[in-house]
Amino acid sequence: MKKILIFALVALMSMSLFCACDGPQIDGKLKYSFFTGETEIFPGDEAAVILAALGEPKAYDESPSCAFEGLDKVYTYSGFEIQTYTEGGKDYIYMIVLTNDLVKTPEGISIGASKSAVIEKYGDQYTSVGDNLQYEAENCTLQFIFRDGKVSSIKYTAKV
Amino acid sequence: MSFASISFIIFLGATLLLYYLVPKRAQWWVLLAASYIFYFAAGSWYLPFIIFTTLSSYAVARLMANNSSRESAYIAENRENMDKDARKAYKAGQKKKRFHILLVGIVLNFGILAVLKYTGFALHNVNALIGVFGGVKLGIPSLILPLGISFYTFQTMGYLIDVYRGKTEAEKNVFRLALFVAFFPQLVQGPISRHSDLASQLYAPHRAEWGNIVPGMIRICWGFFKKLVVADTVMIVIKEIVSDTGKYGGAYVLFLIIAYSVEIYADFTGGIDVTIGIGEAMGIKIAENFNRPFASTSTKEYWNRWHITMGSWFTDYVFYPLSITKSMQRLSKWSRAHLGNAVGKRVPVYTATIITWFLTGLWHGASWNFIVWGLLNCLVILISQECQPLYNKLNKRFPRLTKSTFWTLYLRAQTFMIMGTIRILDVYRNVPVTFKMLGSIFYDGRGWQSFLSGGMLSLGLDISAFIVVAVGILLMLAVSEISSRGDRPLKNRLADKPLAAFGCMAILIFAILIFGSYGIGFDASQFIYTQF
Amino acid sequence: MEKLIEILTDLHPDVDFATEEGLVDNGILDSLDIVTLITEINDKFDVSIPAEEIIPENFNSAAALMALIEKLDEE
Amino acid sequence: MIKKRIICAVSVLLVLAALLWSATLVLEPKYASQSREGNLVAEYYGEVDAGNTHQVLFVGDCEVYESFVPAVLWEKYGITSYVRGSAQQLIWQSYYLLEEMLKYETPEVVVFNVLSMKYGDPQNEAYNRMTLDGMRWSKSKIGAINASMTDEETFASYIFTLLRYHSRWSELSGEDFKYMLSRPQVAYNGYMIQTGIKPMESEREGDELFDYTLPSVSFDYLDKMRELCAEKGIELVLIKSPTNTWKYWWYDEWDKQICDYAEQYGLDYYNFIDNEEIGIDWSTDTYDGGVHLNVFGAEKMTDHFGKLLVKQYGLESLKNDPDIAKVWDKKLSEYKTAKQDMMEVSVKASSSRQ
Repeated sequence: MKKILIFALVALMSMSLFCACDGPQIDGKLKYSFFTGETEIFPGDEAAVILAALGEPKAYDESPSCAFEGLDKVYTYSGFEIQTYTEGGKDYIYMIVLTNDLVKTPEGISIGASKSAVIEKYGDQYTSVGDNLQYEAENCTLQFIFRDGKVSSIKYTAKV
Repeated sequence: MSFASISFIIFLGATLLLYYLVPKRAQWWVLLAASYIFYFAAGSWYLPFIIFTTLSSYAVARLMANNSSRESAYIAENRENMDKDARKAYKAGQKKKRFHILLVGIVLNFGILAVLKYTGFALHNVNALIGVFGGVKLGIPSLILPLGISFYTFQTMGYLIDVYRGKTEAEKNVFRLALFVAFFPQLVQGPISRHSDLASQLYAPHRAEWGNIVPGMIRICWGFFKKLVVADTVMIVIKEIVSDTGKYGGAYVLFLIIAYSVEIYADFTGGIDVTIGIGEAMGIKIAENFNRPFASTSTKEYWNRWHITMGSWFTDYVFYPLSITKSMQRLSKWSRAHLGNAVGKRVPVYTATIITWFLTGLWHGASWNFIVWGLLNCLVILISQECQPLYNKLNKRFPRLTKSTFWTLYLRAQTFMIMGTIRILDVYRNVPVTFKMLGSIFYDGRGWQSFLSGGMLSLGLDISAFIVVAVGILLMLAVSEISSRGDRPLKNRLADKPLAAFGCMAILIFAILIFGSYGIGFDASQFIYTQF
Repeated sequence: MEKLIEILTDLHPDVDFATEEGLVDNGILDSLDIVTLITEINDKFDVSIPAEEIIPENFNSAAALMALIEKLDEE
Repeated sequence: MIKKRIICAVSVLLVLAALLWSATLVLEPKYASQSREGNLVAEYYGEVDAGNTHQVLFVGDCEVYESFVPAVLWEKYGITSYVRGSAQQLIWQSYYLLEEMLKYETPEVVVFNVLSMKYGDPQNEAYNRMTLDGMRWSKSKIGAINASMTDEETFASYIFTLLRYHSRWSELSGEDFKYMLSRPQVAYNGYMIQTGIKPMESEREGDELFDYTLPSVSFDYLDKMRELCAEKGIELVLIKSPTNTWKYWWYDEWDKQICDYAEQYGLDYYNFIDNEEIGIDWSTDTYDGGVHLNVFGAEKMTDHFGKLLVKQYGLESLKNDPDIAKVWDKKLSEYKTAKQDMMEVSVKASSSRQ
């Protein structure tokens, strides 16, 4: 009887070896990201590494806040823009805006797509204003803005 | 409503005031009302669970008590026409009945705990198995886990077993039992009290006495000081180190071991200080849960000094019953016959120890981290048990050395480091990561280099914060040392001199308000902290 | 009684069990010792000590332990 | 025995209270060398205590306290005014500040800058603090706090600011002791002088928005502001300051909603963006690349607005009133000296940089 118990214990312990690989808290949370080349960008991530990987932007603008030192910065690349914000001395990705149809989201939507194409890829869990669609994820909101029935702008905004 | 919040302080003040203002007979009603308000504020969804535990335990204990009194009455009535054997057989029969009643109570209540706390964990493991063998993975429901359910369930089950064993009276008044189950100071984090110690104190009338209220308040302040000034400050460093396992290896892990030991000591003993202090201010003596744990010279001793009420719960209600069950004794006999006396003697003890520690680990949390943590503790205890003859020899060979203060300090440090090392299973994500990080102490030269070149100051605390923590640690050491010497606790000695007592409280409150890690400024996600 | 002292001395050779009256209270016997002890006693005296009897009062001295064994033997 | 205990308790309590009170004074941020905007809201009480009243009151965010110069309104038009602006002042804060001011005085015109209409939720704890901490306790302050608190904030930390600022103990500087009892003056009747020049270079416009509807809560407070003014017979004037950079972009869709509102309730609304009559030169009249006006831009804006006040609302010059003139001439000369000083400093700074 006790042998069975010990045996069971050993079995349990050995099971732990592969269970522990991803831990008991499996990350089942929905996150949206944007892929460009080799770089995957999650809104809310620290900006330094990503900006270094993306190389020299086509254009750069910055804007100070009302009273504080930190700057909001926008880096323009071909096909998309990245806006950052400053917190605790570090820059973080605040917004990714897709600006032309040379790039698309990992799910395959680009500027010019139709509303039904977006809903087909992203599902019907959206909120909408007029034609525009908004999807919520754990790390950001993803917005599709339409003009004349076609996507005219795609925006990832980090949840701060 | 966590202890360290303004609303709790106000709630506590109001409760105390009311407690001493109402007629003495009604005092325990105030406690019951306060406890339910406290629990309701924590989450209205929790109430049905604690009420179920209360009602089911009430019924089970009453049934057992009724059975007992029927038994005595029957025996008294039939004393003449029953011989000894008949009486014995009758008694055994009744006891078996009571045991079945007890079993129903225990299965019901631990069943709830198991389902709420461990379903997710169990399903994850099943899914992992399915993942290995292929198949459809199961959905994992998200269940609510009532606050303090592990603590109140254990305390209440202890009560049932004590009633069964005849160690305490079954409660006749269901509201009184409700108070015992839900007594708010110890609801969230223990201690796990025994019914025979605590219950009568809860219902007894208490006069407002200087000698209770003032030492109680000092202890509450001291608990908050430990928690807010030391524990929560150190927590910032711990979170940072754990957040980036790639960056913080080597010396950082060693530092983490020490930091986490300090954090959990200050946090847990601080919380218990608040609990016991509240009890004391009400004239209720709650069981001590710690006895200078870091002064332990061995792991076994450590577990007699750390989280005492939990340890003794497992010893009395799991370890002993388990190790003397018939099957365990049979196992012992069998192994004696087949494996020799030395092994046979150990089999029941070791089996029971391993199971007990497995359950202790599981009790701490539904994850493999805690189970491995429990089993490692068990391993250390069993190894040192086996090494006992070696120690004895050492004592004989070098009596001067082993009696010296140096040796004691060495053993304390060794115990501290062993326990600290095992304990970091609490903080890392999973078991492999923990072992990888422990390994990195020995090979991660980059981590050592970064740490030694001032990396400690890049963990989120500046030098002044470290100084505050250091002062806090010294204070804790001093208080613990002074308390262990006198005949009475330090706070009671302080209470003799009103000026010293109030002065001490004022200093603690001032220190907490200024140096405590609370509020927005300490939230790293707030940019204002760096901007002002 | 001698048989009992023998078992005890086997556990802790350096303790004088005839006189010591605080085996549990003074921390000489820990829970592991107690279980070992019970196993031995059950074996050698042919009794079975139930869980509710495992209280410090019954294990503090050899005499108390002997009394417990005798009581259980009688029942 | 009991007497002794009570005496001990009371005296220790008093000492503790005194200690905590002085700690609060030291630990509160002084906004002296950094984030000076934090002192703006409290400076108004200097006017109240001196018994000064005003013909025009401005409320709003940085677009008022960097765009309107009361000293210049006096110099050119003899109009008395006060700018109760603060950094990222949200509309409910503007409303409560106005409500508070109207308890002290009744101006002829109240001016509100509409940029903050775009925010419908509490935004940022740091800005909340800079606007709210400076208010004296009143029903208006309580209302403002309740309307502004973000999730992480507690009301208690506004009453006992030590709960908020205690962690500053490790970064105290001489400034914190120097300005413990009285804060440095940062503005001139609410106008903060900025003499730097950083031309607007970016041609960038605001992003397309998901939703252009201004939050309904903003209109609720605008309603309240309008009703408050109507009750007291005050003219409420809506304006949009001329600045318009990508981050604080003013969309045509928003403008239309404000225009509709103004029309519906018979209010005047002036959008000064692209108004050439003002004469703003974006290469010289901004200190931060077009987000805010500098003193040169602000004086032009003020001049233009003064004309409007006289023409449209018939505000009369008070220069003939000797009491008022005495006070305001002093204000004017203080402003001019300060402006001169700052210009010299910034000239020196820029020449030393070369």
